Amino acid sequence: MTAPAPLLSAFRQAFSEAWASGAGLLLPLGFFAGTATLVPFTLGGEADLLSRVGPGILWLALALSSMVTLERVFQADLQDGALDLWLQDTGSISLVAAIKTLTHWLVSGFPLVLMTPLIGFMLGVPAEKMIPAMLGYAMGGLVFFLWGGVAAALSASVARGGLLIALIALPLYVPALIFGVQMVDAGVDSPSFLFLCACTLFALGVAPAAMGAALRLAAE
Amino acid sequence: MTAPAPLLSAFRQAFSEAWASGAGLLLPLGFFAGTATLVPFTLGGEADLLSRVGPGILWLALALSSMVTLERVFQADLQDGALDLWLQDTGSISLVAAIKTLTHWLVSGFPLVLMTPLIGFMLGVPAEKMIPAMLGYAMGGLVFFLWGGVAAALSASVARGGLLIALIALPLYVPALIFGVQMVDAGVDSPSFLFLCACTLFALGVAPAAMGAALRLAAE
Amino acid sequence: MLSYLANPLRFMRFSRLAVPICFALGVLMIGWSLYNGLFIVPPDALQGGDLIRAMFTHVPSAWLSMGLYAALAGASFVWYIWRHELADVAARAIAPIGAGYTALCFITGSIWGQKGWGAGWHNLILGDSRLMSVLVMLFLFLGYIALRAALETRQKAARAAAILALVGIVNVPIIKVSVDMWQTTTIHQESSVLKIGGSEPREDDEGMNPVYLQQLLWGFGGHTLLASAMILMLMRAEVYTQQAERQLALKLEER
Amino acid sequence: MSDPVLIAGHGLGAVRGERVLFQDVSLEAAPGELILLRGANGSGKTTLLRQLAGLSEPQAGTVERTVLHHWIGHTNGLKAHETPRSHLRHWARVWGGDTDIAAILTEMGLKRPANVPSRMLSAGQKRRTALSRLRLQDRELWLLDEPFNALDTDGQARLANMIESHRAAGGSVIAALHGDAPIEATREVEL
Amino acid sequence: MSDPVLIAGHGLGAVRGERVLFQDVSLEAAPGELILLRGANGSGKTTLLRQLAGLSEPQAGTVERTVLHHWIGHTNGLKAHETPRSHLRHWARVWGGDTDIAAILTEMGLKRPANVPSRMLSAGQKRRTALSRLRLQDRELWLLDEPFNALDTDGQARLANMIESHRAAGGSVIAALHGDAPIEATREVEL
Ligand code: HEM
Ligand SMILES: Nc1ncnc2c1ncn2[C@@H]1O[C@H](COP(=O)(O)OP(=O)(O)OP(=O)(O)O)[C@@H](O)[C@H]1O
Ligand SMILES: Nc1ncnc2c1ncn2[C@@H]1O[C@H](COP(=O)(O)OP(=O)(O)OP(=O)(O)O)[C@@H](O)[C@H]1O
Ligand SMILES: [Mg+2]
Ligand SMILES: [Mg+2]
Repeated sequence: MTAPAPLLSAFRQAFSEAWASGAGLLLPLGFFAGTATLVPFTLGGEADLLSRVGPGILWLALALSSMVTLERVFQADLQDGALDLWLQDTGSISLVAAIKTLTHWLVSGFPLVLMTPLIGFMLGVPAEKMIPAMLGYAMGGLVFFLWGGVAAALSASVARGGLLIALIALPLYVPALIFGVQMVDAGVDSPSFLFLCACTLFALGVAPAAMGAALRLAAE
Repeated sequence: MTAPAPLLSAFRQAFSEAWASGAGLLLPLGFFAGTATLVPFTLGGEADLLSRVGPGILWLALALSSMVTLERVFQADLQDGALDLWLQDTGSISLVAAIKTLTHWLVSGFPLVLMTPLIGFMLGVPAEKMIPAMLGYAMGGLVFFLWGGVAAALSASVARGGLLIALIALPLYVPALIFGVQMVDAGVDSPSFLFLCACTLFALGVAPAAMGAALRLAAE
Repeated sequence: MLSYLANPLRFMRFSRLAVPICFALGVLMIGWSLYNGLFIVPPDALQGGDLIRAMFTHVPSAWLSMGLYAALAGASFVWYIWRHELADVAARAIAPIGAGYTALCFITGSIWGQKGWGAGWHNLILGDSRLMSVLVMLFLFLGYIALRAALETRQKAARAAAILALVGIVNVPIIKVSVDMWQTTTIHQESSVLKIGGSEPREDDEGMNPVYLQQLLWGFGGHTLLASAMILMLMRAEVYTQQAERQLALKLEER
Repeated sequence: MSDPVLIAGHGLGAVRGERVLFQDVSLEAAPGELILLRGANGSGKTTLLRQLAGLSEPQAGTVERTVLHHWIGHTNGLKAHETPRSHLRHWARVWGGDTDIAAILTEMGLKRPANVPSRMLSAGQKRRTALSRLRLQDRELWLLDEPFNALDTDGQARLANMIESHRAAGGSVIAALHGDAPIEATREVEL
Repeated sequence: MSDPVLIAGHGLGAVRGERVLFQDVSLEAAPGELILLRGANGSGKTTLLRQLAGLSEPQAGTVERTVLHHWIGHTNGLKAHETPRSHLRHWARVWGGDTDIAAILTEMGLKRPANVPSRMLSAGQKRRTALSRLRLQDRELWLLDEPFNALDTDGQARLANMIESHRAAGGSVIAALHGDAPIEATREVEL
């Protein structure tokens, strides 16, 4: 199970699952563009406000997409019995869970990074902030999806865990959020960037084990 | 089926479903409070910015909660066969669907209205805007949940419709969002309020039929 | 005419001729309007000088995007009520073309606005209700396409998409009246060709200069024909695909 | 009384994925009859039953139902948070009429797990809960999709009894079934 | 070779909601044996099987497994978007080894729906897909929870055959079952 082959096929399965649930990449792109579109309405469209607030709101969109995407992933595994199959070999369910969340990040979170230049341009973000912003969204997104995965695994055995996931995940998101936002302003050579890296590494180190434990519990 | 008894029990069932999926009312309250707390982090906490942006962000939280809540409702009905039971009597599935979404609004959307004074106070919203804001959140939330229900019903037969629901629902939310935001600024005696009422009435009139049709389709 | 064409055979016969004719005429008319619009008509001081030349693409695509959405909803309605297979084929073909024209409207408008509305215009894109409502329509088209792609069987996809198209029709009037109604939330100009929004004519309102109007109408006619040609072409492709699928299924059945 | 047919399907047909699943199937059920749908896995029994129940539109043919019916599908229709008792109470309310739910639960052997949420129930207990709906209201026509699945021997005997007494009372049953029927059928329809 | 036991459970017990479901259950399976778990609905067969499979921790007792096993539960383990072919290909990859998936599909009567997403499959076709996993890799121990459910007569015969030849090859099977077994068991465990 620690051989690459099973993990690769876990990736393939998760990828086709994420892809099959809609029109592939179109959907996440549409989602981020859609959220970016909603924002100005809620702010009344004062231009100066927008360029200050816009990038922050995209962080919210990212957090949202991680929760909406992951809500069902583990619950479905539990209900259709696929979780039992993963568990039956003593190998590492943690790794499989990590692969699954990372795959979903790739399909549903990473597109924001690709769209950052476009949306940022529309929101009037200065060009020199684009690279830090993209880096921030990429790493922050990773953290969001990993902790979101933990929350989803924890609430997998609750009938409909939507808001519960949100409630569990939000506090876990905060550190990455703070440093991510700061980093976009302060640039890649700031301490915020180092802290963001630390957040990411920490999530990468801890979240898989937590997911694994939560999933074992859910299958009981 | 048009008698009140079935609708009342549809309400009861949906209510206990919504309630059972977490800690009842605590969850939605926590969710809105959580989002409201996250906001300052993304904005860097400038007080003046906050009071201008805060109420708008709560609109986003409302939209989000409608989607997260409704995503699973109809899909679960489809998967566990409850939808077949509702459909088997020729009566009106539309009414049942409407009751279900309205119940979920009551549990997951309406709490925002209750919290508005508190959150508004925290964000520094002037007192005279409180009543329009509460009205706006109440009616806007209704519209969001109704259209969100349509989106959820339409994507019920898609494996995991998360982002798809968002993409379908977001454009439908926009009119109510525009008028709702304007109304908070302009007060209850403004034309925006009338337009918001019109949006709500329109959603109340059209969404149930659309949900009904979509659910019939999903059961095929 | 429409009910005559509802028969797939007749449709195929008609469209085989119509596609090349519409295509050729459309390209000619667009070319004529672009030639005149880009090189012949004088620049307009009020509308950002040479930038007014974007109008000959912008306004036709703006009208077409709304028109195509209405057509999408119409076809969906016909399919939903009478189950004319061809209406669904049409709806399916209209969606990508409509999305394309909506995007074109947005892009040309942006180019126009870059100078016309001065520096910092891009901040306005997201704050302007007219512009936003065009974006919203783009998302309606995209949502429609995504929903169709997500459902496996054609019957299901057709019905679900039809429901969405009919529900989304609310946004068309909102786009149309957005300029006229909320002067405060947009700096986009009012309708000067067609006055449907119902705003009171202003004193200084002389309507559009005929020099521009003429080219505009050529462009509009041309784009309408071109869009029709593209839609008919997609419809033909879809009809052929369905036939091929049916034959393939028969072949498989025999084995 | 000329023709006491409870349900009649004429020339029914279904197409799935460009393939004709079945066509020109006609069947009728009169009071007291038990009609079994037979056929291999994937031959279209469920599809036909759903058409008869009005859950999906026949691609060809028509269905006439003159009475109300009960539907028991492959899925049980239980929500994850529902207990057997709350499930039955819910549908009793929806359908009106006052039935003694405690009695039904006892009769169906669900007394012990009556208050356990369905996600913790065993497969057979879920099936029994679904079948208890048949008791909630007298409906002349029962449409059952592999109703004996997941039941233990006692449960199967009990269901066979229920069907028998339903028929004796003038009801009619259409059921999809694999293997030997624990009950004698009026007619079999082969798909 | 002293004791070729493939799996042994000693003094197993389970508590569910303040109630002792079973206790002090011990069983062993040696090569060639078929052990049937019997008991009424809700008596704990599934619970016991999950303990044997290592899916849940026994509240009392221990389980020793010396070999790999296949698990077929009440649920089939199919994802909604998966087709029979993609499901088998996926698990073949995970478990390694190169099996001829097309051959398995044909053998299990899944050739026609091989490319239909599982949410459109019939109940029996889903079950057949799950059972096909048994063919993907040779594992000595099979743990099956009501494996004959939803299968048609042909499918049941085929599964009985599979079990027979698995036993003949030195494999061992523990299965929960209701009603008559279409196959002779070494031993029955009553819960
Ligand atoms: C992203 C930017 C823009 C978008 C999305 C947009 C969208 C639209 C739409 C939807 C229409 C059709 C309106 C109707 O028929 O009532 C339209 C018409 C028009 N637009 Fe724009 N527009 C944009 C920018 C601009 C700019 C910057 C200008 C010029 C300053 C402009 C000038 C016009 C004109 C002249 C019409 C024709 C109005 C009429 O008489 O109907 N647009 N635009
Ligand atoms: N989109 C599709 N493409 C191809 N085949 C399809 C599609 N949708 C459904 N099918 C096929 O239609 C059939 C549906 O059969 P149905 O569920 O009615 O079978 P059944 O007789 O109830 O079988 P079982 O005994 O297994 O329950 C299956 O063979 C399935 O593979
Ligand atoms: N939290 C709980 N409270 C009370 N009882 C519970 C709880 N969780 C599970 N149970 C009971 O535990 C038992 C689980 O049984 P299990 O699923 O193992 O039965 P089974 O023998 O497989 O039955 P079947 O033949 O129906 O599949 C059921 O009787 C169920 O009602
Ligand atoms: Mg079936
Ligand atoms: Mg069991």
